[in-house]
Amino acid sequence: MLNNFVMPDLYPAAPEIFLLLMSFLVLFVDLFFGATHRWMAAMLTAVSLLGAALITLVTSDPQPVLTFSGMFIDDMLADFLKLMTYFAVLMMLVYSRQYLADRGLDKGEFYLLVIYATLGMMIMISAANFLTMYLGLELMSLSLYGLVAIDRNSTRCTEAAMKYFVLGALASGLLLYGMSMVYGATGSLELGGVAQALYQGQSEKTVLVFGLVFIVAGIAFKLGLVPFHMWIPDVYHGAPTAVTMFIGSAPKLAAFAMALRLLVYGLLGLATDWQKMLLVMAVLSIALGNLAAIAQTNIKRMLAYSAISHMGYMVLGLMSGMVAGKIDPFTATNAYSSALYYTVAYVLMSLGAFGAVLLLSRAGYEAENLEDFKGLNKRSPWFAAMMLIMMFSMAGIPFFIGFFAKFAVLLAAIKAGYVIVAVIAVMFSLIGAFYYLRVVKLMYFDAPVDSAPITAGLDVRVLFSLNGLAVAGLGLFPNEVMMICTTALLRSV
Amino acid sequence: MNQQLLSLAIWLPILGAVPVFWAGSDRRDLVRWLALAVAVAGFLVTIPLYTGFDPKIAGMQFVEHAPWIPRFNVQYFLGVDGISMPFILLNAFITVMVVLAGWDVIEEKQAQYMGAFLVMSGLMNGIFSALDGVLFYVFFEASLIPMYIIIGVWGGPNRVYAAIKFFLYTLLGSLLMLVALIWLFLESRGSFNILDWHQLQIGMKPQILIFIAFLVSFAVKVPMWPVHTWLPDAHVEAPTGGSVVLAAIALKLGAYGFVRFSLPIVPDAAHYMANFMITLSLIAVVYIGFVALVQTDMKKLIAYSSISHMGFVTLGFFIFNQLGVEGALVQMISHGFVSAAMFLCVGVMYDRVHSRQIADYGGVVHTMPKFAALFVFFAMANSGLPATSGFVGEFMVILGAIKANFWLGFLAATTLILGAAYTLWMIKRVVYGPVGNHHVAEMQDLSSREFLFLALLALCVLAMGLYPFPFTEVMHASVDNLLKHVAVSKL
Amino acid sequence: MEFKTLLFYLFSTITVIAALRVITARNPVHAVLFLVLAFFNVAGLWMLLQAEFLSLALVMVYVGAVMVLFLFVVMMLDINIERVRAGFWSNLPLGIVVGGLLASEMAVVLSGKYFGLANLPPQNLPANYSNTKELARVLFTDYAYPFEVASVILLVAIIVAVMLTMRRRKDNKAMHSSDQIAVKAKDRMRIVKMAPEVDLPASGGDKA
Amino acid sequence: MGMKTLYLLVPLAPLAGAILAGFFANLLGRTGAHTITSIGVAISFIVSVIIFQDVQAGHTFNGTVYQWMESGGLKLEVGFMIDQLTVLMMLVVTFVSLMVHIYTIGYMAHDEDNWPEGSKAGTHSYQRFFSYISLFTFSMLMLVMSNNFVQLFFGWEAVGLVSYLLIGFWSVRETAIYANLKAFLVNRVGDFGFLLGIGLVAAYAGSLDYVTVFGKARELATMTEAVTGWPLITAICICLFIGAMGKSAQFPLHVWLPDSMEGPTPISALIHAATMVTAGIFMVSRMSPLFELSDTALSFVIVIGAITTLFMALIAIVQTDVKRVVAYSTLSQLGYMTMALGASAYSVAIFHLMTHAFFKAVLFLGAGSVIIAMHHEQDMRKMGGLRKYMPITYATMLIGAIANAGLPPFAGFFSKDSIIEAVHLANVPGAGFAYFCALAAVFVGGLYSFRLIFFTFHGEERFRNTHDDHGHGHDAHHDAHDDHGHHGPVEPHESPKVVTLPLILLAIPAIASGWLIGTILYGNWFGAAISIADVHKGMATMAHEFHGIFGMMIHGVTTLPFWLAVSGAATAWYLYIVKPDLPAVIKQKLAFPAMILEEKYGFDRFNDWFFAGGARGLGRGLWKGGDQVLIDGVMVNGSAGAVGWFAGLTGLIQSGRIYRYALAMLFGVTAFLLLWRA
Amino acid sequence: MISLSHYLILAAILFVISVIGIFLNRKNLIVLLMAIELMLLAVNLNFVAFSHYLNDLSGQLFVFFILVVAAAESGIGLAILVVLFRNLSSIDVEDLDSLKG
Repeated sequence: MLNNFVMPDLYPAAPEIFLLLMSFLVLFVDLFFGATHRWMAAMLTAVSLLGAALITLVTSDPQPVLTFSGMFIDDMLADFLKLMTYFAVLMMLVYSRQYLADRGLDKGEFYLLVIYATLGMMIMISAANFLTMYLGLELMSLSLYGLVAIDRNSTRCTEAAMKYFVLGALASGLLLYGMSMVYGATGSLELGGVAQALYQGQSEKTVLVFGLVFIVAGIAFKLGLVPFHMWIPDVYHGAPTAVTMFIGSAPKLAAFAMALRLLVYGLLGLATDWQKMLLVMAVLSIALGNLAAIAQTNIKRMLAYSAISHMGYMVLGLMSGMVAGKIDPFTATNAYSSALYYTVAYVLMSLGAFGAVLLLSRAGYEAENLEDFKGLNKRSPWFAAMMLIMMFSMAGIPFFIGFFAKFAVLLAAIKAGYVIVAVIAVMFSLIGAFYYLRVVKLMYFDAPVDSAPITAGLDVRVLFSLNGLAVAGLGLFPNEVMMICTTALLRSV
Repeated sequence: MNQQLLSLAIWLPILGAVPVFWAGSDRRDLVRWLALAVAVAGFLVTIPLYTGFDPKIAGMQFVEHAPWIPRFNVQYFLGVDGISMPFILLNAFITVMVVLAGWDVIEEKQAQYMGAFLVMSGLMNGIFSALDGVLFYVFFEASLIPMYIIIGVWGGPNRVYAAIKFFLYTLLGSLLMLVALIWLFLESRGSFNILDWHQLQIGMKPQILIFIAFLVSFAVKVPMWPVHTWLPDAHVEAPTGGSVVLAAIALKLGAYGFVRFSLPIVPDAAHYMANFMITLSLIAVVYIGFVALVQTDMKKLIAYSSISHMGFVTLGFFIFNQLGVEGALVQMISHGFVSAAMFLCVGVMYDRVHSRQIADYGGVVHTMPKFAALFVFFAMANSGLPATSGFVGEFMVILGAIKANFWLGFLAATTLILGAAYTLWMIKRVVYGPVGNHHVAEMQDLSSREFLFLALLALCVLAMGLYPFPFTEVMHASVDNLLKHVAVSKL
Repeated sequence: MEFKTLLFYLFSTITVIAALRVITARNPVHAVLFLVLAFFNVAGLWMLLQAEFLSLALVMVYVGAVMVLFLFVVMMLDINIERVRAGFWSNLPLGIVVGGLLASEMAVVLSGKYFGLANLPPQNLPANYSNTKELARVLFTDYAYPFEVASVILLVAIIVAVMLTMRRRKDNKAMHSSDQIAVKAKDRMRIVKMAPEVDLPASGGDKA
Repeated sequence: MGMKTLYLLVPLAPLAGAILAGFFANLLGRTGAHTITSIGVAISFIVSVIIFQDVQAGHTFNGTVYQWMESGGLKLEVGFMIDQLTVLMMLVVTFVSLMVHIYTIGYMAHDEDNWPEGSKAGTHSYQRFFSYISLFTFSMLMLVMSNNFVQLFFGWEAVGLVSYLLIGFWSVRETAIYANLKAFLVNRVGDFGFLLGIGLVAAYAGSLDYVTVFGKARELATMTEAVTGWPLITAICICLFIGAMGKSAQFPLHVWLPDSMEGPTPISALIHAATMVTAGIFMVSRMSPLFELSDTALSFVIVIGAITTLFMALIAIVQTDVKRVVAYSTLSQLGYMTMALGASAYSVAIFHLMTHAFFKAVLFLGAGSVIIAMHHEQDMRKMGGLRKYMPITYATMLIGAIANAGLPPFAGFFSKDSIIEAVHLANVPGAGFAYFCALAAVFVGGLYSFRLIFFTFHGEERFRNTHDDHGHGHDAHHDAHDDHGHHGPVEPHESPKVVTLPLILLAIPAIASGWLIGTILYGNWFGAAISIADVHKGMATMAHEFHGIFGMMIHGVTTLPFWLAVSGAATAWYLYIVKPDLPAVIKQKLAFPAMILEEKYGFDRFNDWFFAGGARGLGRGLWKGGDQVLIDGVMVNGSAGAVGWFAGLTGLIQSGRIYRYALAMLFGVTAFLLLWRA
Repeated sequence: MISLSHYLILAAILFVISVIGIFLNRKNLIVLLMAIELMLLAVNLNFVAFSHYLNDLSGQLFVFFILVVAAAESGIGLAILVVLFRNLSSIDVEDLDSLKG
């Protein structure tokens, strides 16, 4: 009966396979050398990611390729997102090396879970089937649950992990329920098949929308959109800063891929419906995220709310693809690439902002309160300047990348006719500017309360500087990244 | 070389700030001389803008054109006309003054102080020369950052409130402008070129909406009543240099925005809203004049006076005649000199006594006669005495206003009384009278550095008052063109 | 009434009751047991749907492993049962409102009239049809990729569980391979130079 | 040297003097400063004389120096118009100024005593003073020589500025710096109207050049102001005249002039008597082609002038400060000039302006001389009997007083009598009232002029009585004098030559300038510089009736004004020489009118309360109520507070409880389901 | 005759019960985990029913994977629960409130 079995083409999935194999190597190395040579796991992880990046680049194909019975897709978008993911994870590793070492968290499990979470993201990015999407999501989520709880003696960490876990499980339950409905209505689990079925229009719309609500809820949870955002502040706050940085960066790329693959590639036929849902959530996210962030005294928590609002802005792009029930390739590309660009920009800024927290932290001391940033300019003008860049970039002030990200999504939204929404969005970004300004205020206007020298290693210093300069430099020359985003989208399914 | 003048004017100070930052605050002499060199160089490169300017051409000159963000057809598009060119010179000039003013007054983080001003200067030049909507916006917004830092770091006791108020107030406006810019981009089928927008046909309703979006942005910056309250706070708290740049240049950005955006892009809305704008302007002139009368803090008084003077500017724009518009432009330049000088004067006194309260002074003339002479001179310029630059713009605007409607001129002319009243009332209590207290008695007269910058400004004020012809000459063609353009309906 | 119909109603009634008891049971142990009951009944329902393999897997894997794990944890943790119940009823009205809304919404959508599928007759499969075999065939060919991913997920579960719960105890006799590998010759034997005479500790008697 | 260069030289010579004395005070020293400035003004004067002769020869000039600006089709230029009117003014200005320069050398010789010790402003105050008066001369010349409104306005404001600086010259005195601020602001009120007038001219005539505007005057007379509907020419003229009211201190904008006496006496003579205050008169004369076209405006002018004339003269009766008496007299005389303007007798006004410049300068400088002698005591009640100590001063001041009272054959008689006659002949509404005021003021003028003389130079030597009670708040002086050991009774003595010489030189024209009446008024001397409409026949009638100065004097003695003046003088003699105790009795009997006069009709009080206080009250209200409460409090901080409040609310949503979080998610799902069901 | 809707409605009922269980239960985290299991069961029921009526095996395969993931998930969930209990000595949902605001 297996006579018609053909070995699937493994070539497009080479990065995933490589990373998986490397994870075993890390596992074994950690097992045998973990107690004495902790750096080896970290090194190997970095090497694996670099290797995966190399392979991704080498195997990149301008034409989309489906493999594994149509469950896996390798297109330019996937390659780009994966590269960004490796990049983000690598940055996170460098940023957090010393932090983890100071707290004894740099155990092999950390790196393994990071690899598996990355693998999960890659699977999500390349998913062409509800099933693979779900499995990638779970692989990522389960690894993240573990990572959040990695400091198992900390009440805060475990509490955060528990909340993350329960709500995450609820969210995947919702997502699955939605998937089951779509499956029932279209008879297919393939994204292409679903799209095809929707296109033919024989499926029952009501059931589809019914399922869509649940799927959107699942996606919104991952993106952290109101009202599915509640886990974000608590988890960002509770998790060790290195893990927060991880959660706050690469998974956003995966979540974006998930949203794009499910909603655009799979359920484009329902765009009028999900666009409106996203609209509601985007406005709520922008409003609530910015408002709540004002009241925070903990910078991780503040950045969590800021993440909520940023995802709201990103969604402004995502929901602007289809205008008046018609899909126009130019508008759509514009909209989705703006959302992609926003995500990439946000990841870069988010890494930098958390990087500042890590930079200021030292053994036995978490620089996670806003107060800890007081007088940074007196302690280190350079790092204060870099953090200033991050903050203003997040606030959407030019010449930084954050501005052009906002610009792109606003342009998409206005193009789609959401002028009022755009006005609301910019008004809330005004409120948002307040809390970013407050950080700058603390750094520049206040006297330092903590005069201890900054102990961060050279790697963190250099990376943070590069990060800041990138945020500024990509703001001066935003075109290249924008074009890459657009090209990646154009060259995808 | 001639082709890159504007870029040079923008980027020379900004890049010049890098070595200043790098020099670090410990090497004060190096920092100061570097900053001065950059500022002077920045000024020198703007001079060819004037000498090489052809006043007969209404269009843009010194144009630079390069793709910047092809993805959205955003271009690095620079150029100046007779309206914007003087401001670049003014800005570059004021920057030199500011560097001189901060010479040994700023003790903390001097490198950052000087650097921030240089960056600010470059950004301002960018605003005045940008001909691409996004480029304009980017410069417009980015200039908030150095100013925020300047107010917040080197400001007075209530600086945090002032800095944040300043930032958020201004941001409020500019965000709406961003929406309008994008709308125009889409409406013009993918162009951010401001000159293209000037030709764009727009319906009445969108015109009004766009006008309002621009209005909020520029009105805050000008500032017009009732969105002016950030200015007194910002001025009072800002260090002297900050006040100088704010008053001399930053306020001009809003007014400049009106002539570059609101009037030519949405002329019908501008006409439709003109009465509203004029009303606000006159309220600024009269209401603020009264408010200035009762100030006890010198900087606040001058700040309110600035608002009142800027009311003249907006008034001039919205009466739509050449006298009015040119008068407003002249008033802007003049106010750049005069308000800068006034703030520098207050700064000079503050450096000695560390108070800005009028009540803490008295009889300054007895200890600082040179300074008093200059201060009185600038006060006279501020109250619009002929032969000073302060008169020219006011005079033209009042003439223009009377031409448009007698009562407008009537209300505008009240500044003749009010302006003199609040300025001289301050002079009376600060400069004249018996020596107020031992602080005043111990004041030293101007150092040669202080004398230098005040005297330079005085010369400018005087020159412009005695012979404004060269200033207005370069504007004629552009203003004429603007008015012709505005007169044509776009509906 | 057809027998299958009867079975359906039987199974589903018990499932719903068991499910309700899961969330209302005072004692977590009871809750787990009710959950097991629910699983059994659903397994029965799946039989009706001709998903024999899944039905068995549910019982064996789920009930046999997962639920036992639950029980194990419930019993391991020293839970104060008295506190557990308090405050349940105060939330009931809100719960009923939201739940009721959700349920009615779902019921309206799912009650068939929208569903073209409902009219399709159940498939009549050949006698030699093996659900397990069919599943297996697809699982190892077309679904090889998810299968591998699933295995990684299980690996992650193991790693996380071990990482979080394993504690090194002093009396643990387990070997540490990393220690064994990292051992060096000079660590094996330590040459200690001793003084020929040693003073006895003064307070030797205090050592317990 | 062409004429054009000479024209330029007239204003520029004093300017150069001013700049040199001002900026190089240290280098030049006192002598250098007064030499240079005096030479500058002397050059001006000499050149003016040359120009005068040139103009006599019929060479008028109207030309541009440089183009100041151009905008909206409006060409604004700096240029000169040299005609009879101008040149007369130039002569008066430069001559009086020269005299004042010379006088100042003596008057300010010990100026350092007026400054507190250590005041750096006092170091070069002498040089500065000369710089200022030269600057003033420059400004005044720019004003009178202008051929356009902008330059006129420039000069107008520039003389105001110098006046401001000079009134507050002794900046250590609170009264002085109060007075200079007041002067500037009241003048600004006038300028407000003036500028509006200029604006109307620019708007409707399209030019600010005199010749062009006058050329369009007829056209303007037919127009109405577009928005207000006023007759245009009337609006323009009244607006312009408001400017004149400020500068020439006409009721109700007269309040600054008496206070301006806080300045050093030379400038009271130069600025606040002879020249600057007459700028308004000059301006209206210059604008005669416009004013002639509006009877309403003329009527307004004549009534304002009449009120000023009489009511200011009345105040002069009760003043005790020697300079203030002269100041109120100046006001009254300015009122005469204004009346003359209203009566279309522009030439008469200018004529009186000239004669007044001389005799009032004499009075002021004489008063200054007295003040020097009394060691800066200005209260007449502490003088008396100075005649024998200061004969020259006495003589010259007596000449000034007689001229001021308008007794023949002194200069004042001719001009004043002509004015009264012109007013009598005027036919604009209000002329009757004006005539009455003019007559009444003649009596009052005689009274206060001689009161001044008798009080100061005759009678008891009151300065010997008490000297410990300084009526004035001039503490600085007091201290300075203490330092110099001037205690006890003062022995007055005649002032030095630099003081008396100008007095004598000025006294000559104070007597004789009136004799030029035939030439100036009736010889068509002004030519085209002044135009009078045909309907205003006053001047023509007067010319007809004029039969030489002797004829006029003989005729004058037979008319009412002469006798009124004489009776005024007689009354003064009776009250202050014959029965010196009577004034106090009268004052007691007429307590209420006396109080009104001493309160100067309450203008100062009202202005302080209503305008100064009201403006500050309004400002405070707008600031606290508008800016701070409404805009900042409600709008700005209110919205910030609202945002903060909402931010606080979000904290309640994020309660930390998992079930809440789950509930929120389910709410989301349920809401979407409900929204998208249909 | 049992139709697809019967199964779907049953699944929906189970789903709602589990959902209500999640937010009604304020005391015991274990019950929360069980409610999640119940929810997945409801989903599985859906898939199996659809799979049957669509005559398509992929639904059942999906269920297979859900079972695997659910097992892994409960493993991790219980591990976190155990760690939490060690730190907090309680698995009371109400006690999980140190992170808020």
